[in-house]
Amino acid sequence: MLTTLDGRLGDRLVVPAEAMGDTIELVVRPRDLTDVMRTLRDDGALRFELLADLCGVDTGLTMQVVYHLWSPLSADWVRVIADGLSRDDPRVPSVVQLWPGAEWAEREAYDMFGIEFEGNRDLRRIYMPPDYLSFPLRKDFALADDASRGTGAGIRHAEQPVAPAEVRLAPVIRSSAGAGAVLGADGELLALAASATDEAPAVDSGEEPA
Amino acid sequence: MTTPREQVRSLDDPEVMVQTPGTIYDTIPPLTPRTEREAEFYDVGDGEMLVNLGPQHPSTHGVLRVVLKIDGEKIVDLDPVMGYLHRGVEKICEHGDWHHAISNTDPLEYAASMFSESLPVLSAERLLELEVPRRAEYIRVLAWELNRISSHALFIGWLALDLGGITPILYGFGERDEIVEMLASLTGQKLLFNYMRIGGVNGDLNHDFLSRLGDWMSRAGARINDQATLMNENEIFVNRTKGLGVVSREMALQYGMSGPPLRATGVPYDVRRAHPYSVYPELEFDIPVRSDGDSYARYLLHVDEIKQSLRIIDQVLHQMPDGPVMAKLPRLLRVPPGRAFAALESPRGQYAVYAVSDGSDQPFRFRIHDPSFFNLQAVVPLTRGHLLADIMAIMASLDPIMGGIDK
Amino acid sequence: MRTDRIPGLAIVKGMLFAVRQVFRPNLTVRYPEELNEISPRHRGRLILLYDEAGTLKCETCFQCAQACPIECIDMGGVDTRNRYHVHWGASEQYAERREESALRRSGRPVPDRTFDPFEPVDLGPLDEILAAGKYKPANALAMLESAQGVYGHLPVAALQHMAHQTGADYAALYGMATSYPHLHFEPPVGHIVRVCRCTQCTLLGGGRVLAAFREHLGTDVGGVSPDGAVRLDVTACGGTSSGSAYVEVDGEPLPKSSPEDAATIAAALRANVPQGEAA
Amino acid sequence: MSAATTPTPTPAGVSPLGKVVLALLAVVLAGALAFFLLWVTGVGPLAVDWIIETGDANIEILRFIAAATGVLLFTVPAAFVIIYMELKLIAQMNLRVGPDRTGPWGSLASLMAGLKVLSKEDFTPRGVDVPVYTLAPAVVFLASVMTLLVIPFAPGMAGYYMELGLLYFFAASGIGVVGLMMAGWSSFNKYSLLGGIRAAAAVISYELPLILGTFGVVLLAGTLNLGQIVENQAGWMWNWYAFQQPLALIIFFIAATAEAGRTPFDYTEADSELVAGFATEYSGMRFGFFFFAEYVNVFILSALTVTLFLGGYHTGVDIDPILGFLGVTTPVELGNIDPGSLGPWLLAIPFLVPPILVLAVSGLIWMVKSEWGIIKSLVVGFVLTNLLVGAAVSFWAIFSFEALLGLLVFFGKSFGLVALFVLMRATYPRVRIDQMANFAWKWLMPAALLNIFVTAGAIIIVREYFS
Repeated sequence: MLTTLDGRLGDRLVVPAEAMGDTIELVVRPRDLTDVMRTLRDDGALRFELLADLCGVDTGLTMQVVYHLWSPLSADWVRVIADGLSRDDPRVPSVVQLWPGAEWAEREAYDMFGIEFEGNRDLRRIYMPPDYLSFPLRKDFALADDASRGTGAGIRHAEQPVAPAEVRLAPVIRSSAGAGAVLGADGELLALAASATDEAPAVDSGEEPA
Repeated sequence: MTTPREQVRSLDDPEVMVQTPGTIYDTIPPLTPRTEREAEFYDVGDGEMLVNLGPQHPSTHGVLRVVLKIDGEKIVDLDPVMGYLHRGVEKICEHGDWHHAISNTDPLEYAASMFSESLPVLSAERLLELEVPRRAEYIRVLAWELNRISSHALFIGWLALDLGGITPILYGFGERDEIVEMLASLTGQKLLFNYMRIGGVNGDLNHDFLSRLGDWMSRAGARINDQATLMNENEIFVNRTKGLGVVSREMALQYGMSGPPLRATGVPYDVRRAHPYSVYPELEFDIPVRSDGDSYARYLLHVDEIKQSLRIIDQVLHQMPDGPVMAKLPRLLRVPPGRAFAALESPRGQYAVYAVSDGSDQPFRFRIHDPSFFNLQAVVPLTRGHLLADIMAIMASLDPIMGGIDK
Repeated sequence: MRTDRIPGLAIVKGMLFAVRQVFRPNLTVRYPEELNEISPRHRGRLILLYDEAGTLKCETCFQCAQACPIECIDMGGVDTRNRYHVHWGASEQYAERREESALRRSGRPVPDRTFDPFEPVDLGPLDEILAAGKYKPANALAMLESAQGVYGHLPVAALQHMAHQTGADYAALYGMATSYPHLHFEPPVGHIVRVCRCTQCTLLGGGRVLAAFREHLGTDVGGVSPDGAVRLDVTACGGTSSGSAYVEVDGEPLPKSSPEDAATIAAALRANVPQGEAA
Repeated sequence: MSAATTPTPTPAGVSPLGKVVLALLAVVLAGALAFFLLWVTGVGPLAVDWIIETGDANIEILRFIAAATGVLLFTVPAAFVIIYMELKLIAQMNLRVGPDRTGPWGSLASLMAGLKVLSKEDFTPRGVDVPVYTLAPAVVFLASVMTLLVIPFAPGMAGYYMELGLLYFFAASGIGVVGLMMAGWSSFNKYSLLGGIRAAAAVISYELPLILGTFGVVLLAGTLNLGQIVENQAGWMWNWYAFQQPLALIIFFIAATAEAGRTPFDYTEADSELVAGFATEYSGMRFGFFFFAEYVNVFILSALTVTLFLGGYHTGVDIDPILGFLGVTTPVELGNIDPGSLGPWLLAIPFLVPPILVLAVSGLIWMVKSEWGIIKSLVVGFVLTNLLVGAAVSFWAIFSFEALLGLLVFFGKSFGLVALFVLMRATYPRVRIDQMANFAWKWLMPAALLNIFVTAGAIIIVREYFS
């Protein structure tokens, strides 16, 4: 299955497909997400019909949207990671046309991370009340009482877009091609190696605390 | 920093409801539509009426509000509103260590909490590449299958209750209480067991549990057969459920449904066979599949699955090996960095978790995939055009649990 | 028998079945008369253990509050040495609208009656100390010491504000504060008398000296004399006692000590006479 | 006798009991005074004669008023009994115990429910059309209670022997639906609105089969007077119309369940869909009226089924020839012993006979059961004699007063049918409203018409060729 995936999608993969335990991982740029998904679903040899899961991930530096697919032909899940979304305006084409079941999952990702899914007709908050202003699952949304993981200045009101002094950033995209992040001694992100795509903003982490 | 209360008044605030001079046909809630779907839903044609089904309603399996646009008795359109049970479990799991995640995910699928609490356990073990002792694996399968039978017994009861029958729910609770008392003697709790541990289970089988299990096995499933005699061929029940909420194979796959609703359409997708975990490969049991995908097929599927679970329990009890029930773990558990997608077959479908670890003792991202979340989505296309009484039958047959949906 | 061919038969079969159920034994456990036997491994009982002497086996050390995964343990009580009232509450989720949902917070300027027993403290200097320590729980000890330098002792409000700001668990700071002898929770007092209790000093008569002090100062170890002038405490001489039990008054060790001296010193200190003349 | 001395000023703060006693005292004094005045002035006797005379003239009205109040007062305990029976029966069917704390075996559970409902506050929500809202429960309850007037409970005991009894019955029960609609519409709640409109839809589709179902019986009986219909079913069991009109009985029973809103047709207050249907906004005694009306409806419809089809108060066993054979004439006379002639012995009977009987019976028991002590056999003997005497007296009463037997039989049958209603509630799911309407129009109506046609044909053939 690994080879067929590489064959079909070769050019559009940021990192060659990689098997991790019982899942095959593909990292894809957001703009060519739609046709990667279409080939995965419609291609005769792949037939990934069941959208097992769709979720947003905030890696502290970039936003990701992770899709898990299942196909009767392969024993492994396929995990498609649309990486490199900017943190202040994450945009991804929606897969509602391919899987109508993704509508609520995308609504939840929007509600929790603020990821805009273009093409989803009903992108509104699913859990939070309509007049809720912030996105709770983002890394800069500090739980009110857990200051150690949040910013140093104790309670940070969620709305203020203040860059955190030492947000514990440790995105882990560990893959053999060395694209993974290099971790500092106590979990500080020192550098995001080659895998970060061109759009990803260059962020040097040693910023002054606000 | 916070906006003073007067300016931004939340719409859940009772004053908002009181001040707006609403007549019976006023739109609910009088807010500007945010998306075109909402705009299309909230403009009420002539003769149509918006009715709130829930959140406090006798048959919404938890706290779910469905805004129905009805024309007389026929449902024109519906818009489920969720979030009433939202506790932010994923955020809390990110701020507690891996052991905390077990207790936090316990109350997600409260009717079968043995499954939802296994999420962090399976994902951590997969990331740690931890080898769980075989006796612990067998005890886990035993606990899972017992919990599955109790959850199915409840499902059959709720389905009948939503259609108006009183007796099946009490037989269902009779069966469930027996099983749950037995699990209480094993795990210590009756609803939220908190029994699974990373690397094994909390305690070994004890005499009290085994004697109750032996006693129960002799008349296992007796109450459920009682329910079946009351419901299987009962014309009224059959008319109310046959050919209702028909889910085609493509629609089920496209909506990401899993578990009984998916298997009722002919797709033999059961995580225990599709992605074997624990010791399921060594047990032989078959996956009941039906093809006509309506509520009646889903109901019959649950009855078949209970028989399969009984078969599994028999095999597990015969092949139960000896040995420890907990693997050796460091006191401060630091899960190696990586990503894992661990799935297991819960009574309602594929319960999965996408756990990302950054090497610290806390999960970096703990995404919970709840089957009812995807199954409930199918209610919207299924119920359009049906009658008000049908929405109960269809929703009951999809068996949503709001704890898992709202996370 | 095949019941689906004749339309009404299945319904009648169901009704006859229901009538037969009337004669089967009931499942109900009639609670007050019959009791469901609880399995030995039952974890449903929330009980606070008592030891054989009947005293509560809990010294509000907050370990359970810290370990509770859903942080729902709300504990109030007095410290084992009966010194001050302690409160640790549950955290809130997404507490964006703080005013409404922040009643049971710890250490936050919130009018919560469980905070009344201990007096608020000016947290200004403490914030500078915290900023200097970069809010890192790793250098908590330095911060505690400088806090004691500023306030003379470790007030509860300071300890909790520090716990909150650095995010370290209150239990950790509490544990650290109580394990170092030079850190005090009690407000500073005029004089401090410390008697060494190591085996060597006890053999040299330390026990009798301490008994004399206890008797003359009218307080037990760790307490303050009734007029609030002198505090009696224990210390460890580290083997430097020369000939007699090691006694230290306001930090300076006495050349020799005996029960009689103890009486005079105690009287002198209570009369608030500078230590020099008394010796 | 001057006016009674003014009552001494009661001390301030007299206890409530004191107030009650004083009030009673005042009433008694006033009554005595009035009676004395009437007697003295000679007006009294005239007034009494006048009352008796007018009474004779319109005894009918008096009797009707007495019957109506009797019926009204009878319905509430009947509803209590039915509620208790339903609670207990459904619980037993679900392998549960049911109410068993209030009163022996929980028998006072329904009474307590009634008192609780009485004590709850009658809350009128905002936006409600108040006059219609308050009247609705009264209309529903009265509609179901008025119908009891014409049902013959026992040979002489029917509220009112009306010539058009059956027509009156259906007219009165038709008003009930108007009450439901009023409740549904006026309580400014979408669910009640739906419930009310569903009730209207249901009645339209089930009233017709209900009435047409009874035509067969009316054709056979030739009259609408329920008393007469029951009389025609006297004698052996097969004289009952159920055996001559089996199809009509089935149609009638199914339509009756829909009329009473019982499962499988309880969509008017379908709790899983419409929360509580038309009664959502009601609380306190108003809800109590709806609640009782439903159970009284169940009792009435089963009573009507018994009257029309199951031979009302007839036992179904023609005992006259048997009694004739035994030489026992009803009502049973105790021979022609003239009690007066016994003289002093008359006093002895109540004191001597019981102990002799008890000693005889317990002596018998003592001999049979050797291991029992004297005291034990005495006690058992006492209990047994009481039972025997009780049975003898009641047996005599049943056969001497026809009404008593009739009452027992009638209530036996009615409560049997109510038990059938309860059994259906326990085992059936709810029918969807369109399925219910289809069933009514496509199945019940044609069957009822067919039944009428066949009965009419049979009557003509019988009258033409056999008589």
